[in-house]
Amino acid sequence: MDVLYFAWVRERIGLPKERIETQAATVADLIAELKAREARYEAAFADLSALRVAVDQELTDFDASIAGAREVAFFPPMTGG
Amino acid sequence: MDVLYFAWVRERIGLPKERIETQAATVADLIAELKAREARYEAAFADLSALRVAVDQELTDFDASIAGAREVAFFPPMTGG
Amino acid sequence: MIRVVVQEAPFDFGAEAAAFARGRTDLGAIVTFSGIVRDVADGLSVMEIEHYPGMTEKALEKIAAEAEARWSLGEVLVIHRHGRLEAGEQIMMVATASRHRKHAFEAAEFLMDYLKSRAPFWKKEHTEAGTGWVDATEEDEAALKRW
Amino acid sequence: MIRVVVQEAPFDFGAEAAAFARGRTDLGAIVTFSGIVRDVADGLSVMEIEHYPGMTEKALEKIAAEAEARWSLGEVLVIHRHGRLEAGEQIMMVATASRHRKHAFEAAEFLMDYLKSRAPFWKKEHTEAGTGWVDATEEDEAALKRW
Repeated sequence: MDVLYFAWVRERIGLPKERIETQAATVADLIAELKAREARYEAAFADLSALRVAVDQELTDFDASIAGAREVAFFPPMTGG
Repeated sequence: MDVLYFAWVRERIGLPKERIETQAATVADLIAELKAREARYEAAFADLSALRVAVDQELTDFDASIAGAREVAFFPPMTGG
Repeated sequence: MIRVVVQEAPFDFGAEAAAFARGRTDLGAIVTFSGIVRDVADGLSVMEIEHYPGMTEKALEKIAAEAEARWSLGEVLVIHRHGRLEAGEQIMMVATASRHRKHAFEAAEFLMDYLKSRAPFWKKEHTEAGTGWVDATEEDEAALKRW
Repeated sequence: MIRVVVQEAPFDFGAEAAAFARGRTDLGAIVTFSGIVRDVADGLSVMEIEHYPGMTEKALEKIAAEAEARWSLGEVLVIHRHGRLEAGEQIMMVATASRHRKHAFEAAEFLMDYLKSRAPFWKKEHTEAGTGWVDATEEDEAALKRW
Protein backbone atom coordinates (compact mmCIF):
# COMPACT_ATOMS: atom_id res chain seq x y z
CA MET A 1 0.00 0.00 0.00
CA ASP A 2 1.03 3.65 -0.34
CA VAL A 3 1.99 5.40 2.87
CA LEU A 4 1.93 9.21 2.69
CA TYR A 5 3.42 11.78 5.04
CA PHE A 6 2.56 15.47 5.28
CA ALA A 7 3.95 18.60 6.93
CA TRP A 8 6.53 17.91 9.67
CA VAL A 9 5.87 14.17 9.52
CA ARG A 10 7.05 14.28 5.90
CA GLU A 11 10.06 16.37 6.92
CA ARG A 12 11.07 14.03 9.75
CA ILE A 13 10.71 10.89 7.70
CA GLY A 14 12.35 12.59 4.75
CA LEU A 15 9.95 11.62 2.00
CA PRO A 16 6.35 12.35 1.01
CA LYS A 17 5.29 8.87 0.00
CA GLU A 18 6.53 5.29 -0.05
CA ARG A 19 5.23 1.90 -1.02
CA ILE A 20 5.13 -0.54 1.89
CA GLU A 21 4.33 -4.24 1.87
CA THR A 22 2.89 -5.11 5.23
CA GLN A 23 0.78 -7.71 7.02
CA ALA A 24 -0.25 -5.14 9.67
CA ALA A 25 -3.95 -5.38 10.52
CA THR A 26 -4.45 -1.91 11.97
CA VAL A 27 -2.94 1.56 11.75
CA ALA A 28 -1.33 0.96 15.17
CA ASP A 29 0.29 -2.25 13.92
CA LEU A 30 1.66 -0.41 10.89
CA ILE A 31 3.09 2.32 13.13
CA ALA A 32 4.79 -0.29 15.34
CA GLU A 33 6.30 -1.88 12.25
CA LEU A 34 7.58 1.47 10.93
CA LYS A 35 9.00 2.53 14.31
CA ALA A 36 11.02 -0.71 14.47
CA ARG A 37 12.65 0.12 11.14
CA GLU A 38 14.71 3.27 11.65
CA ALA A 39 15.27 6.15 14.05
CA ARG A 40 13.55 8.69 11.76
CA TYR A 41 10.28 6.73 11.97
CA GLU A 42 10.73 6.34 15.73
CA ALA A 43 11.10 10.15 15.90
CA ALA A 44 8.12 10.88 13.65
CA PHE A 45 5.77 8.53 15.53
CA ALA A 46 7.07 9.25 19.05
CA ASP A 47 3.98 11.19 20.15
CA LEU A 48 0.80 9.79 18.65
CA SER A 49 -1.32 12.50 20.28
CA ALA A 50 0.35 14.93 17.86
CA LEU A 51 -0.58 12.81 14.83
CA ARG A 52 -3.64 12.19 12.73
CA VAL A 53 -4.26 9.38 10.27
CA ALA A 54 -6.37 8.91 7.15
CA VAL A 55 -7.07 5.53 5.56
CA ASP A 56 -8.06 5.78 1.91
CA GLN A 57 -8.46 9.54 2.36
CA GLU A 58 -10.87 9.33 5.29
CA LEU A 59 -9.84 10.53 8.73
CA THR A 60 -9.87 7.66 11.19
CA ASP A 61 -8.38 6.33 14.45
CA PHE A 62 -5.18 4.44 15.16
CA ASP A 63 -7.09 1.25 15.86
CA ALA A 64 -8.75 1.33 12.43
CA SER A 65 -8.26 -1.67 10.14
CA ILE A 66 -6.02 -1.22 7.12
CA ALA A 67 -6.98 -4.53 5.52
CA GLY A 68 -7.35 -3.89 1.79
CA ALA A 69 -6.45 -0.20 2.13
CA ARG A 70 -4.75 1.39 -0.86
CA GLU A 71 -3.47 4.46 0.97
CA VAL A 72 -2.60 5.37 4.56
CA ALA A 73 -1.55 8.94 5.39
CA PHE A 74 0.05 10.37 8.53
CA PHE A 75 0.10 14.07 9.35
CA PRO A 76 -0.14 16.57 12.22
CA PRO A 77 -3.46 18.17 13.22
CA MET A 78 -4.76 20.17 10.29
CA THR A 79 -4.52 23.95 10.08
CA GLY A 80 -6.73 25.03 7.20
CA GLY A 81 -8.75 28.19 6.74
CA MET B 1 -41.63 71.23 17.38
CA ASP B 2 -41.64 69.02 14.28
CA VAL B 3 -43.64 65.81 14.52
CA LEU B 4 -42.75 63.18 11.93
CA TYR B 5 -44.63 60.05 10.88
CA PHE B 6 -43.27 57.06 8.98
CA ALA B 7 -44.62 53.98 7.21
CA TRP B 8 -48.26 53.15 8.05
CA VAL B 9 -48.37 55.83 10.75
CA ARG B 10 -47.67 58.39 8.01
CA GLU B 11 -50.31 56.80 5.79
CA ARG B 12 -52.97 56.80 8.53
CA ILE B 13 -52.32 60.36 9.58
CA GLY B 14 -52.00 61.43 5.97
CA LEU B 15 -48.81 63.46 6.14
CA PRO B 16 -45.11 62.88 6.78
CA LYS B 17 -44.45 65.87 9.00
CA GLU B 18 -46.18 68.72 10.74
CA ARG B 19 -45.29 71.57 13.03
CA ILE B 20 -47.03 71.37 16.40
CA GLU B 21 -47.09 73.89 19.24
CA THR B 22 -47.59 72.01 22.46
CA GLN B 23 -47.12 72.26 26.20
CA ALA B 24 -47.00 68.48 26.52
CA ALA B 25 -44.27 67.35 28.92
CA THR B 26 -43.84 63.80 27.71
CA VAL B 27 -44.36 61.74 24.57
CA ALA B 28 -47.45 60.21 26.19
CA ASP B 29 -48.90 63.67 26.83
CA LEU B 30 -48.28 64.62 23.20
CA ILE B 31 -50.02 61.46 22.01
CA ALA B 32 -53.03 62.20 24.24
CA GLU B 33 -53.18 65.70 22.77
CA LEU B 34 -53.00 64.39 19.18
CA LYS B 35 -55.60 61.66 19.77
CA ALA B 36 -58.04 64.28 21.05
CA ARG B 37 -57.73 66.21 17.79
CA GLU B 38 -59.12 64.00 15.05
CA ALA B 39 -60.16 60.45 14.25
CA ARG B 40 -57.12 59.81 12.04
CA TYR B 41 -54.80 60.44 15.04
CA GLU B 42 -57.04 58.32 17.23
CA ALA B 43 -56.65 55.53 14.63
CA ALA B 44 -52.91 55.90 14.26
CA PHE B 45 -52.25 55.89 18.01
CA ALA B 46 -54.89 53.31 18.96
CA ASP B 47 -52.36 50.57 19.80
CA LEU B 48 -49.20 51.95 21.34
CA SER B 49 -47.60 48.50 21.50
CA ALA B 50 -47.44 48.67 17.70
CA LEU B 51 -45.62 52.03 17.80
CA ARG B 52 -42.11 53.27 18.43
CA VAL B 53 -40.98 56.82 19.15
CA ALA B 54 -37.79 58.80 18.63
CA VAL B 55 -37.10 62.16 20.27
CA ASP B 56 -34.48 64.20 18.45
CA GLN B 57 -33.62 61.14 16.41
CA GLU B 58 -32.96 58.87 19.39
CA LEU B 59 -35.23 55.90 20.12
CA THR B 60 -36.93 56.33 23.46
CA ASP B 61 -39.99 55.43 25.54
CA PHE B 62 -43.46 56.95 25.68
CA ASP B 63 -42.77 58.41 29.11
CA ALA B 64 -39.72 60.32 27.86
CA SER B 65 -39.66 64.08 28.28
CA ILE B 66 -40.07 66.21 25.17
CA ALA B 67 -39.13 69.47 26.89
CA GLY B 68 -36.93 71.40 24.49
CA ALA B 69 -37.15 68.70 21.81
CA ARG B 70 -36.89 69.85 18.20
CA GLU B 71 -38.25 66.70 16.62
CA VAL B 72 -40.50 63.82 17.69
CA ALA B 73 -41.09 60.91 15.31
CA PHE B 74 -43.65 58.09 15.43
CA PHE B 75 -43.37 54.89 13.45
CA PRO B 76 -44.00 51.14 13.55
CA PRO B 77 -41.30 48.67 14.65
CA MET B 78 -38.43 48.92 12.22
CA THR B 79 -37.76 46.38 9.49
CA GLY B 80 -34.30 47.08 8.16
CA GLY B 81 -31.70 44.73 6.75
CA MET C 1 -12.55 52.59 10.93
CA ILE C 2 -16.30 52.79 10.43
CA ARG C 3 -17.92 53.61 7.11
CA VAL C 4 -21.71 54.01 6.88
CA VAL C 5 -23.48 54.68 3.60
CA VAL C 6 -27.23 55.28 3.16
CA GLN C 7 -28.23 55.76 -0.45
CA GLU C 8 -30.96 55.19 -2.98
CA ALA C 9 -28.62 54.13 -5.79
CA PRO C 10 -27.47 50.54 -6.27
CA PHE C 11 -24.02 49.66 -4.95
CA ASP C 12 -21.50 47.24 -6.39
CA PHE C 13 -21.33 44.40 -3.86
CA GLY C 14 -18.35 42.68 -5.51
CA ALA C 15 -16.33 45.89 -5.70
CA GLU C 16 -17.20 46.84 -2.11
CA ALA C 17 -16.32 43.37 -0.84
CA ALA C 18 -13.01 43.41 -2.74
CA ALA C 19 -12.07 46.91 -1.54
CA PHE C 20 -13.04 46.31 2.09
CA ALA C 21 -10.00 46.14 4.41
CA ARG C 22 -7.73 45.87 1.37
CA GLY C 23 -4.13 46.34 2.34
CA ARG C 24 -4.83 45.64 6.03
CA THR C 25 -2.37 42.77 6.45
CA ASP C 26 -2.98 42.86 10.20
CA LEU C 27 -6.55 41.57 9.75
CA GLY C 28 -6.88 37.94 8.72
CA ALA C 29 -10.65 37.42 8.89
CA ILE C 30 -13.30 39.18 6.83
CA VAL C 31 -17.06 38.53 6.99
CA THR C 32 -19.69 40.05 4.73
CA PHE C 33 -23.45 39.78 4.85
CA SER C 34 -25.62 40.97 2.02
CA GLY C 35 -29.38 41.10 1.78
CA ILE C 36 -31.25 40.66 -1.48
CA VAL C 37 -34.87 41.42 -2.39
CA ARG C 38 -36.57 38.05 -2.56
CA ASP C 39 -39.28 37.08 -4.97
CA VAL C 40 -42.26 36.73 -2.71
CA ALA C 41 -44.27 33.69 -3.88
CA ASP C 42 -44.16 33.56 -7.65
CA GLY C 43 -45.33 37.00 -8.64
CA LEU C 44 -42.62 39.53 -9.37
CA SER C 45 -42.23 41.70 -6.33
CA VAL C 46 -41.07 45.24 -5.70
CA MET C 47 -39.75 46.38 -2.36
CA GLU C 48 -40.11 49.98 -1.23
CA ILE C 49 -37.84 51.02 1.62
CA GLU C 50 -38.70 54.12 3.61
CA HIS C 51 -36.22 55.55 6.09
CA TYR C 52 -35.72 58.47 8.46
CA PRO C 53 -33.05 60.70 6.91
CA GLY C 54 -30.68 61.96 9.57
CA MET C 55 -31.64 59.43 12.19
CA THR C 56 -30.78 56.51 9.92
CA GLU C 57 -27.14 57.49 9.57
CA LYS C 58 -26.87 58.22 13.30
CA ALA C 59 -28.46 54.90 14.25
CA LEU C 60 -26.16 52.94 11.92
CA GLU C 61 -23.06 54.78 13.18
CA LYS C 62 -24.11 54.01 16.74
CA ILE C 63 -24.67 50.32 16.02
CA ALA C 64 -21.30 50.11 14.25
CA ALA C 65 -19.53 51.92 17.12
CA GLU C 66 -21.14 49.50 19.58
CA ALA C 67 -19.79 46.57 17.51
CA GLU C 68 -16.32 48.14 17.55
CA ALA C 69 -16.53 48.49 21.33
CA ARG C 70 -17.52 44.86 21.83
CA TRP C 71 -15.21 43.09 19.41
CA SER C 72 -11.70 43.56 18.14
CA LEU C 73 -12.43 44.98 14.68
CA GLY C 74 -10.14 46.79 12.31
CA GLU C 75 -12.79 47.86 9.82
CA VAL C 76 -16.60 48.03 9.72
CA LEU C 77 -18.75 48.82 6.70
CA VAL C 78 -22.53 49.27 6.52
CA ILE C 79 -24.32 50.12 3.27
CA HIS C 80 -28.12 50.33 3.20
CA ARG C 81 -30.32 51.40 0.34
CA HIS C 82 -33.75 53.01 0.41
CA GLY C 83 -36.36 53.67 -2.24
CA ARG C 84 -37.75 51.24 -4.79
CA LEU C 85 -35.97 47.90 -5.33
CA GLU C 86 -36.80 45.00 -7.60
CA ALA C 87 -36.44 41.29 -6.79
CA GLY C 88 -32.81 40.23 -6.99
CA GLU C 89 -31.43 43.67 -6.12
CA GLN C 90 -29.05 44.10 -3.22
CA ILE C 91 -30.72 45.94 -0.32
CA MET C 92 -27.75 46.24 1.99
CA MET C 93 -24.44 44.82 3.12
CA VAL C 94 -22.31 44.80 6.22
CA ALA C 95 -18.66 43.83 6.42
CA THR C 96 -16.35 43.29 9.38
CA ALA C 97 -12.61 42.66 9.52
CA SER C 98 -10.76 41.29 12.52
CA ARG C 99 -7.69 39.29 13.48
CA HIS C 100 -10.05 36.58 14.71
CA ARG C 101 -12.75 34.85 12.71
CA LYS C 102 -15.02 34.58 15.75
CA HIS C 103 -14.94 38.34 16.26
CA ALA C 104 -15.63 39.05 12.60
CA PHE C 105 -18.57 36.60 12.56
CA GLU C 106 -20.13 37.73 15.83
CA ALA C 107 -19.80 41.42 15.00
CA ALA C 108 -21.46 40.91 11.60
CA GLU C 109 -24.35 39.01 13.21
CA PHE C 110 -24.70 41.70 15.86
CA LEU C 111 -24.77 44.43 13.19
CA MET C 112 -27.47 42.55 11.29
CA ASP C 113 -29.59 41.86 14.37
CA TYR C 114 -29.53 45.52 15.40
CA LEU C 115 -29.92 46.85 11.92
CA LYS C 116 -33.05 44.70 11.46
CA SER C 117 -34.87 46.08 14.49
CA ARG C 118 -33.15 49.30 15.59
CA ALA C 119 -32.33 51.22 12.42
CA PRO C 120 -35.21 53.33 11.10
CA PHE C 121 -36.08 51.50 7.89
CA TRP C 122 -39.52 50.24 6.93
CA LYS C 123 -40.21 47.86 4.09
CA LYS C 124 -43.31 47.81 1.95
CA GLU C 125 -43.88 44.93 -0.44
CA HIS C 126 -45.76 45.20 -3.71
CA THR C 127 -46.69 41.76 -5.02
CA GLU C 128 -49.37 40.31 -7.25
CA ALA C 129 -51.30 39.56 -4.08
CA GLY C 130 -51.28 43.21 -3.02
CA THR C 131 -49.34 45.80 -1.14
CA GLY C 132 -48.39 45.84 2.52
CA TRP C 133 -45.89 46.90 5.14
CA VAL C 134 -43.61 44.10 6.24
CA ASP C 135 -44.28 43.28 9.88
CA ALA C 136 -41.45 43.17 12.37
CA THR C 137 -41.10 39.60 13.62
CA GLU C 138 -40.83 38.35 17.17
CA GLU C 139 -37.90 36.30 15.97
CA ASP C 140 -35.99 39.44 14.96
CA GLU C 141 -36.80 41.11 18.28
CA ALA C 142 -35.74 38.00 20.18
CA ALA C 143 -32.44 37.90 18.27
CA LEU C 144 -31.35 41.05 20.13
CA LYS C 145 -31.44 39.24 23.46
CA ARG C 146 -28.36 37.28 22.49
CA TRP C 147 -26.14 40.35 22.78
CA MET D 1 -25.63 23.55 -5.11
CA ILE D 2 -22.13 22.99 -3.77
CA ARG D 3 -19.00 24.29 -5.47
CA VAL D 4 -15.58 23.38 -4.09
CA VAL D 5 -12.36 24.72 -5.60
CA VAL D 6 -8.82 23.83 -4.48
CA GLN D 7 -6.14 25.65 -6.42
CA GLU D 8 -2.70 27.19 -6.24
CA ALA D 9 -3.60 30.29 -8.27
CA PRO D 10 -5.06 33.42 -6.70
CA PHE D 11 -8.82 33.89 -6.99
CA ASP D 12 -10.78 37.10 -7.43
CA PHE D 13 -12.68 37.50 -4.16
CA GLY D 14 -14.80 40.43 -5.38
CA ALA D 15 -15.81 38.64 -8.58
CA GLU D 16 -16.58 35.39 -6.71
CA ALA D 17 -18.62 37.26 -4.08
CA ALA D 18 -20.54 39.13 -6.79
CA ALA D 19 -21.23 35.99 -8.85
CA PHE D 20 -22.25 33.84 -5.87
CA ALA D 21 -25.98 33.02 -5.86
CA ARG D 22 -26.52 35.67 -8.52
CA GLY D 23 -29.99 35.39 -9.98
CA ARG D 24 -31.28 33.31 -7.03
CA THR D 25 -34.15 35.61 -6.07
CA ASP D 26 -35.39 32.95 -3.65
CA LEU D 27 -32.37 33.47 -1.38
CA GLY D 28 -32.32 36.71 0.59
CA ALA D 29 -29.28 36.24 2.82
CA ILE D 30 -25.67 35.80 1.72
CA VAL D 31 -22.66 35.43 4.01
CA THR D 32 -19.04 35.30 2.94
CA PHE D 33 -15.93 34.67 4.96
CA SER D 34 -12.48 35.26 3.56
CA GLY D 35 -9.11 34.56 5.13
CA ILE D 36 -6.05 36.66 4.41
CA VAL D 37 -2.37 35.99 5.09
CA ARG D 38 -1.47 38.19 8.03
CA ASP D 39 1.82 39.94 8.53
CA VAL D 40 3.26 38.10 11.49
CA ALA D 41 4.95 40.64 13.77
CA ASP D 42 6.60 43.27 11.59
CA GLY D 43 8.76 41.19 9.30
CA LEU D 44 7.28 40.40 5.93
CA SER D 45 5.92 36.88 6.07
CA VAL D 46 5.31 34.17 3.55
CA MET D 47 2.81 31.40 4.12
CA GLU D 48 3.29 27.98 2.56
CA ILE D 49 0.21 25.78 2.46
CA GLU D 50 0.60 22.05 1.98
CA HIS D 51 -2.41 19.87 1.28
CA TYR D 52 -3.39 16.30 0.48
CA PRO D 53 -4.52 16.26 -3.15
CA GLY D 54 -7.57 14.06 -3.58
CA MET D 55 -8.49 13.95 0.09
CA THR D 56 -8.73 17.75 0.31
CA GLU D 57 -11.50 18.00 -2.28
CA LYS D 58 -13.35 15.05 -0.71
CA ALA D 59 -13.09 16.52 2.80
CA LEU D 60 -14.35 19.93 1.66
CA GLU D 61 -17.24 18.38 -0.28
CA LYS D 62 -18.17 16.36 2.78
CA ILE D 63 -18.09 19.40 5.08
CA ALA D 64 -20.18 21.41 2.59
CA ALA D 65 -22.69 18.55 2.23
CA GLU D 66 -22.96 18.36 6.02
CA ALA D 67 -23.71 22.11 6.12
CA GLU D 68 -26.40 21.63 3.46
CA ALA D 69 -27.93 18.84 5.53
CA ARG D 70 -28.04 20.94 8.70
CA TRP D 71 -29.23 24.27 7.36
CA SER D 72 -31.54 25.47 4.63
CA LEU D 73 -29.00 26.59 2.03
CA GLY D 74 -29.49 27.31 -1.63
CA GLU D 75 -25.81 27.65 -2.52
CA VAL D 76 -22.48 26.84 -0.88
CA LEU D 77 -19.04 27.84 -2.15
CA VAL D 78 -15.63 26.88 -0.77
CA ILE D 79 -12.38 28.06 -2.37
CA HIS D 80 -9.04 27.19 -0.76
CA ARG D 81 -5.58 27.86 -2.09
CA HIS D 82 -2.36 25.96 -1.50
CA GLY D 83 1.28 26.73 -2.26
CA ARG D 84 3.19 29.90 -1.46
CA LEU D 85 1.25 33.02 -0.39
CA GLU D 86 2.49 36.45 0.61
CA ALA D 87 1.05 38.67 3.36
CA GLY D 88 -2.18 40.29 2.22
CA GLU D 89 -3.09 37.50 -0.21
CA GLN D 90 -6.43 35.75 0.08
CA ILE D 91 -6.01 32.17 1.34
CA MET D 92 -9.60 31.03 1.08
CA MET D 93 -13.25 31.97 1.11
CA VAL D 94 -16.56 30.36 1.92
CA ALA D 95 -19.97 31.66 0.94
CA THR D 96 -23.46 30.55 1.94
CA ALA D 97 -26.86 31.64 0.65
CA SER D 98 -30.13 31.02 2.42
CA ARG D 99 -33.60 32.44 2.85
CA HIS D 100 -32.71 33.11 6.48
CA ARG D 101 -29.77 35.14 7.73
CA LYS D 102 -29.33 32.89 10.76
CA HIS D 103 -28.90 29.85 8.53
CA ALA D 104 -26.43 31.63 6.26
CA PHE D 105 -24.37 32.83 9.26
CA GLU D 106 -24.36 29.54 11.15
CA ALA D 107 -23.52 27.49 8.08
CA ALA D 108 -20.60 29.78 7.22
CA GLU D 109 -19.26 29.51 10.77
CA PHE D 110 -19.68 25.75 10.70
CA LEU D 111 -17.81 25.51 7.38
CA MET D 112 -14.96 27.60 8.80
CA ASP D 113 -14.73 25.63 12.05
CA TYR D 114 -14.56 22.32 10.20
CA LEU D 115 -12.31 23.59 7.47
CA LYS D 116 -9.83 24.82 10.10
CA SER D 117 -9.43 21.45 11.81
CA ARG D 118 -10.80 18.75 9.51
CA ALA D 119 -9.63 19.61 6.01
CA PRO D 120 -6.11 18.37 5.20
CA PHE D 121 -4.20 21.64 4.95
CA TRP D 122 -1.03 22.50 6.85
CA LYS D 123 0.44 25.96 7.11
CA LYS D 124 4.11 26.80 7.37
CA GLU D 125 5.17 30.35 8.15
CA HIS D 126 8.37 31.93 6.95
CA THR D 127 9.12 35.11 8.90
CA GLU D 128 12.21 37.07 9.82
CA ALA D 129 12.21 35.16 13.08
CA GLY D 130 12.41 31.82 11.29
CA THR D 131 10.34 29.09 9.73
CA GLY D 132 7.82 26.84 11.40
CA TRP D 133 4.64 24.82 11.04
CA VAL D 134 1.59 26.58 12.44
CA ASP D 135 0.27 24.65 15.44
CA ALA D 136 -3.35 23.64 15.60
CA THR D 137 -4.95 25.47 18.53
CA GLU D 138 -7.10 24.09 21.31
CA GLU D 139 -9.46 26.96 20.57
CA ASP D 140 -10.00 25.71 17.01
CA GLU D 141 -10.55 22.15 18.21
CA ALA D 142 -12.96 23.38 20.89
CA ALA D 143 -14.91 25.37 18.28
CA LEU D 144 -16.12 22.07 16.77
CA LYS D 145 -17.97 21.16 19.95
CA ARG D 146 -20.54 23.84 19.21
CA TRP D 147 -21.97 21.84 16.30
